[in-house]
Amino acid sequence: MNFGFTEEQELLRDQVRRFMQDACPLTEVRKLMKSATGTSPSLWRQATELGWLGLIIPEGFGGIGLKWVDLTVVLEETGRGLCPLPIISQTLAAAALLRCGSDAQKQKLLPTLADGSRVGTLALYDEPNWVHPDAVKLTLEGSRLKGTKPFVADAGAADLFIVACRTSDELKLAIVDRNTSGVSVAVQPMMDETKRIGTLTLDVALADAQLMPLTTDDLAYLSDCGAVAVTAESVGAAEAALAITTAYAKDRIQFGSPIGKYQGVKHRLAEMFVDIESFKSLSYYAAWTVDDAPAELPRAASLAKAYASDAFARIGIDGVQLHGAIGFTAEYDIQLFLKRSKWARPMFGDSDHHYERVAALGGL
Amino acid sequence: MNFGFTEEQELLRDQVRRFMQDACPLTEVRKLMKSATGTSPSLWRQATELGWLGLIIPEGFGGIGLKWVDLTVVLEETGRGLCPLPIISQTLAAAALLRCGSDAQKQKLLPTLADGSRVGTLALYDEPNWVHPDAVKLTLEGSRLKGTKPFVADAGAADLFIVACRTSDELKLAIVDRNTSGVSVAVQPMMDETKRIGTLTLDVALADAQLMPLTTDDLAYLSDCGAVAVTAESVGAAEAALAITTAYAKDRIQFGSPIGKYQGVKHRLAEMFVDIESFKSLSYYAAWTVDDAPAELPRAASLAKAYASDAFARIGIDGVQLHGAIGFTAEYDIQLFLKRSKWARPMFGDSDHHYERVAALGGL
Amino acid sequence: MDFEFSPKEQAFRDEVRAFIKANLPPAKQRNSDFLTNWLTKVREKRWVGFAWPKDVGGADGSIAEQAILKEEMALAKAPPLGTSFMGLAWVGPGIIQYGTPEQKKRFIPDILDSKVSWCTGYSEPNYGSDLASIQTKGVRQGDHYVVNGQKIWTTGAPWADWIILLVRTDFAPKVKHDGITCLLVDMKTPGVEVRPIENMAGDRHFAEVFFTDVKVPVANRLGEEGKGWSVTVSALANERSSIGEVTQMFEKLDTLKALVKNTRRKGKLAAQDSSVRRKIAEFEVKIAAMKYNGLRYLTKQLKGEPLSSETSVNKMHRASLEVEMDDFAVSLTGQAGLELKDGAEAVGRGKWAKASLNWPNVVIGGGTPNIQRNIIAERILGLPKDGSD
Amino acid sequence: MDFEFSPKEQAFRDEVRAFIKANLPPAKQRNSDFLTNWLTKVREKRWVGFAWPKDVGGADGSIAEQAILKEEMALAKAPPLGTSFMGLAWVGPGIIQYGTPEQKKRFIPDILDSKVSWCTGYSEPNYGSDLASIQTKGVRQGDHYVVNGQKIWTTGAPWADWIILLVRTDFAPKVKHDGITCLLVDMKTPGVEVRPIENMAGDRHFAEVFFTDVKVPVANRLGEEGKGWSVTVSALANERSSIGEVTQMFEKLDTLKALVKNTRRKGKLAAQDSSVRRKIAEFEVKIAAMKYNGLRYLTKQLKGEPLSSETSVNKMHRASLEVEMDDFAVSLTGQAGLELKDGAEAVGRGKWAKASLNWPNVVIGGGTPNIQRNIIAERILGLPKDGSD
Repeated sequence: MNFGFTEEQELLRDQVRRFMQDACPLTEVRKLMKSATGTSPSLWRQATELGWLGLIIPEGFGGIGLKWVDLTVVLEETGRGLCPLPIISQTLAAAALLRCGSDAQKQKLLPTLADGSRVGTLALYDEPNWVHPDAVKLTLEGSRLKGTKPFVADAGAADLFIVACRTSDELKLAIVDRNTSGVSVAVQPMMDETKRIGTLTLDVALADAQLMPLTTDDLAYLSDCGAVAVTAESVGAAEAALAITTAYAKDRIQFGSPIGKYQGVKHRLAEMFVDIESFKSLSYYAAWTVDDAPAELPRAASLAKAYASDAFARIGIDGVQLHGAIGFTAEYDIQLFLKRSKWARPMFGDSDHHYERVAALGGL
Repeated sequence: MNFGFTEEQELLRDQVRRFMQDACPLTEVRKLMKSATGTSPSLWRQATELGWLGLIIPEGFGGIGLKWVDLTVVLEETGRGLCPLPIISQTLAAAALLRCGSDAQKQKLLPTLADGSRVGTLALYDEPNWVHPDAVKLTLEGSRLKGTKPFVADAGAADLFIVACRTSDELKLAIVDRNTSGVSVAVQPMMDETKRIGTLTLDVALADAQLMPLTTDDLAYLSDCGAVAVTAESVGAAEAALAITTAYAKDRIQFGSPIGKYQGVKHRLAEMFVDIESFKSLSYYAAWTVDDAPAELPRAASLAKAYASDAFARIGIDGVQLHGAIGFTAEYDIQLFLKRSKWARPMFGDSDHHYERVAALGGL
Repeated sequence: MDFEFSPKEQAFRDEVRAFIKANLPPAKQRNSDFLTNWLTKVREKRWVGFAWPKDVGGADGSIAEQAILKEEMALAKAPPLGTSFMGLAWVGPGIIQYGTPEQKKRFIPDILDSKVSWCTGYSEPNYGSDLASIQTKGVRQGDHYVVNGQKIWTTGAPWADWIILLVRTDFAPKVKHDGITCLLVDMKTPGVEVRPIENMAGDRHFAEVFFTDVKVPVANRLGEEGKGWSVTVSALANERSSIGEVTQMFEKLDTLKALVKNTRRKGKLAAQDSSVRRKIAEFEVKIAAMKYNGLRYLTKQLKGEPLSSETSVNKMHRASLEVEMDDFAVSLTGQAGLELKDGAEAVGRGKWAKASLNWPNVVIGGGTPNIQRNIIAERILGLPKDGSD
Repeated sequence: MDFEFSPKEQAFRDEVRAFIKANLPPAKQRNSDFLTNWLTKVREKRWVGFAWPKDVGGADGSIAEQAILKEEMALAKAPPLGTSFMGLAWVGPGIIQYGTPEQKKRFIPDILDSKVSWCTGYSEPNYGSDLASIQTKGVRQGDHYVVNGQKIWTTGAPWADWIILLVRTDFAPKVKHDGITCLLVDMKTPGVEVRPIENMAGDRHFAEVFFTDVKVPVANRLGEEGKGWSVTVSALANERSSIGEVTQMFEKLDTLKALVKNTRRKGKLAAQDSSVRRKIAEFEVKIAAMKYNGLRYLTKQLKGEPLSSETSVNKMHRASLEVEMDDFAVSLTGQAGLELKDGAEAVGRGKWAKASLNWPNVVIGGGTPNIQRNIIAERILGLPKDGSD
């Protein structure tokens, strides 16, 4: 029985932390927020060399062949620093290929994701806040994929889009190359500038090699993987928000003492800690189920995301509020975490969705 | 524009306060809690002489002919002291007769309620937590009323039961005298011993003079009157709970200072004040609508009861918790208010019922 | 208890309604000409500074009439009665109470005519809600004060013409709150530098204001030297019933209801989802509570009873509603709700996303909820001070 | 990361399951003979005091095996492994760590054999959570201490045979926590008077205990004179992973689910009401969080890392769940939910109503939620002390 991390995993964590401190501190993140793609080729190259992009891709396909628990370690640390690199999208694209792809498709594409030469993303739903097969609307007529796909994560940086669509009688995943005529991408202005979404406008003919079958189980699996990944980033980001606010509460003197001396402040910080510890535990469990207990994944993912969605959103708001006016300024970092918490809340299901799912899976 | 009380109303308030302090302090209430009927003839006589039982009964029927706003003043103060006298039941029985009774029925019964010679109560619903016409189950076959009526308020003291029932095609109110064969009352053991409910077992033949028509509007009106009355008592009871807990927080020294110095305690007390002030205002508005703006009563009653139900319940629990172990003992009074809050929460609709009603009336 | 107004007050309400009917076109047709025109007309009515004494250009309007005017204007979604907000809210009342005849003559008309906009220089770095610890220095030199120091969170400073400023003229006062002096300063005076502060919504409402050897004529001192504290406090204490605010909250609630009626989520209309209905109803109940709290406090004022700290009750409700209503709107619609103004799928052209980042002062400014809790606990419930205020 | 147990541990789990299968009849058939029999059998297995050293009669069970034993017993809804609860939880470990060979010989076997029940005399009036301020006096006279004073909130005192007592033997210690001595006292000693306290649910679990010239042999002193503080602290610090508790919470959740599946409310099945579903799911998520928090902390222990104050996290979850789950059950069913045991319409024969008044120590006792918040804020987040603990 060992519900903790191995030495290797702790080393990986240190590695990511060093990377974030040296190469991608918040000053750098703020630059990238204003850039066109929202990401940076040089950081991308480093992440590639460190092997994070192919972490869950088997060695046979050019990856490292580790597990989602290892990925969690990476995402927790990149989330802590609001790293804008599209590691989640890259991983979900890989997960989609691994789950639904033919051997040929895997052979062709997984290595290009593992070596970072392609930036992948997975676009499942056409409705903004509905995790359900019926929320896949884009339709494939014969071999022609025509229409728009909204809410595509990391659309600014991605060049390999894996897009859910439907024929008259089944769901499919379409593999779309950014650099083909009939594909255009419009990046949308978002509250959280570290997370670009875009709208894909498509009018392309697809070869069979560009299509993968998608069962509703696959769809649920990929959504759960997304929920696990977002929750892992949220753990790190929430811990950073708590650390920033705690440090402020110790330094900020008002009426003669640090504001952190007053229970109105310190108790709220303690409650943040309780929440973070809790959805952290649930997030580790959920990550573990992906590879080691897939049957438990749906419930585990919903337990974690249900708790994390609302708790992190609350932490984002209270973190800013506990700072007083200063926290409210663009110059201060705490507000970046509030924006991240609002981004994370609905991704792959908000708390309404996941609590209801917990109830249903729990026999109600 | 005057959203306050008149001098007469303030005098009435002082009168009730004096009565509660002199004749019905909590020491007396604790005695009555253990008595068979749960009430006291001598107190009942005093309440009669002070005119509280006929407060809303027109002078023509032996009452004082005041309004529900005046009644609110009385109930707020009796609620403050957890007075077990069945004033609410007496008033609702009168309200039912006034709304649905024939002139003969009014002439016959209202004076006996006004002069306290009868103790009336109104029993509407057969389901414990459903304020809806379908929750009236007891059926009247021809002139025969046979079956049981559960959840009858103040059943221990009442001798005049006004009972909702249904025929094949309509609702009726049956006027049942305790002292007729075929009527038996079983008082049930309840958490709040200041509020006795009982089960009525009936097998009686009713004369026409014992029946009143009951439209669904009448049913809603009487339920709203009940919600207004319960909320008024809750305002007083919640204020008493806050006062007791505040006094304790000032006196109780721990680690060298009164616990009321710490924001963990004082902020919670401040929030209690905010909630009480708020449902107090809503309770006054609702009471005003009964006589002066009946069209606004449904929304007003739901606004007040929705807020009061949950806020008072929370105050009851936190009031005990803020006392620490001592608040948890039978000897201490604060726990009596927790029990009252649990009684008040579902009466004439819990917060789920009233919030949903506010949404519906608000156009959703 | 009654909600009827006296015939005189009712007549006033009719007058206001008639005026609005005659002079307020639908929102779409309100151009800048209209606004100038509107401002002149309400000014002629003496509805700007309506509560102020007649001799300074007000109408000496009763508390009830003030409430009626506020309510009707809010109901009609009318533009403000004047554009010198701080001037009308703080500076005017302060000058009326403490100003010299010259100061009244010089400043009041421009405020009433929306010719001059004001900002208030109270807060300083490191002394957010702790006004008494002001460090900005004012040194008397002949007929001038020379001001050096810095203010922060000065709302409106980027466009204000004048600032009402608290400076310390005595660093060793016997009484803690003495030694502070109130000055009226032209923002164009040499040595005044404004550095706007961008907030998390990308707006620049407030600023840091730096003062370097700024010369302020003694004639522009408001009240006695060293008594600036009382000037400010009485201005801050200038509480009004929250009728107008409440009407705005109800309007916001209506737009929120419109949103849920037009939002599909999880395959059905949001307005049909019972958790959404519950949330909206909770907002409505809270706002209604604010309304009737406000009317109770207004009644106290009408009866001439002093308003104690009860107004903190509605401030706490507003603080939570201002954050929660926008956040709820944003949360309804997932990523679409987070798209900004020109987003392809932006909800309400991004207005909810923007509003959810644009918290008003009641949330973030001086009187934050924790401070309101202390005010209630200490001043109303009589609990011991913990020194945090 | 894995949830597998070692073959040895797995074997132990199988052994426990086999034992339960062989020795634990269905709840209905569990009479008092069964219990006596059960207690003897688990005692033979050395599962009572399972973690205690072999030489005092324990089994020196590993932390993992303790967790397995707790979990399996909880899953099987087995009766307790011993009836001397305080003896097993506090007194035994204290005696093992600080007791003399004679004390071990005299007290430990009776605890393991459920022959002697213990209570703990820590709290005093006016010093609820502030153990260091103990006033009960112990004066050394020859080979006895003479004890005078009063304890309160002594759980189990009405039926306990012995009490582990903290008395002050030095009223002017150099160090604040010195001067307190720990004594083991026979409740039958002349001068010991127990006054049960009725709680709001009508139960009498705890009591006031008065001591008047009570003579306690020095031989019954646990640890050195004046060092009782460390004896207690190490006993209180005797934290265990909350595996057992969590299993009980999950069971309670199951009974709550059964309730909502069988409760009609507002014309439909409660289990179909989305707000009810949401509430139950929130409970489930919190309990699951407790489970995986507990496993993380258990893992730390297995790795030999000391448990810091993290256990406060689960204490806070439990405190709120213990109150909210029962209160929710009661709120579901209106007046019926408030009827007590023999009520005609009582829900679950009044068990929910009763439970909603019968808060465990974690809610009301020493470590109330506010104290847990301070512990987390100060010991983990390093925020300044406010003196309230």
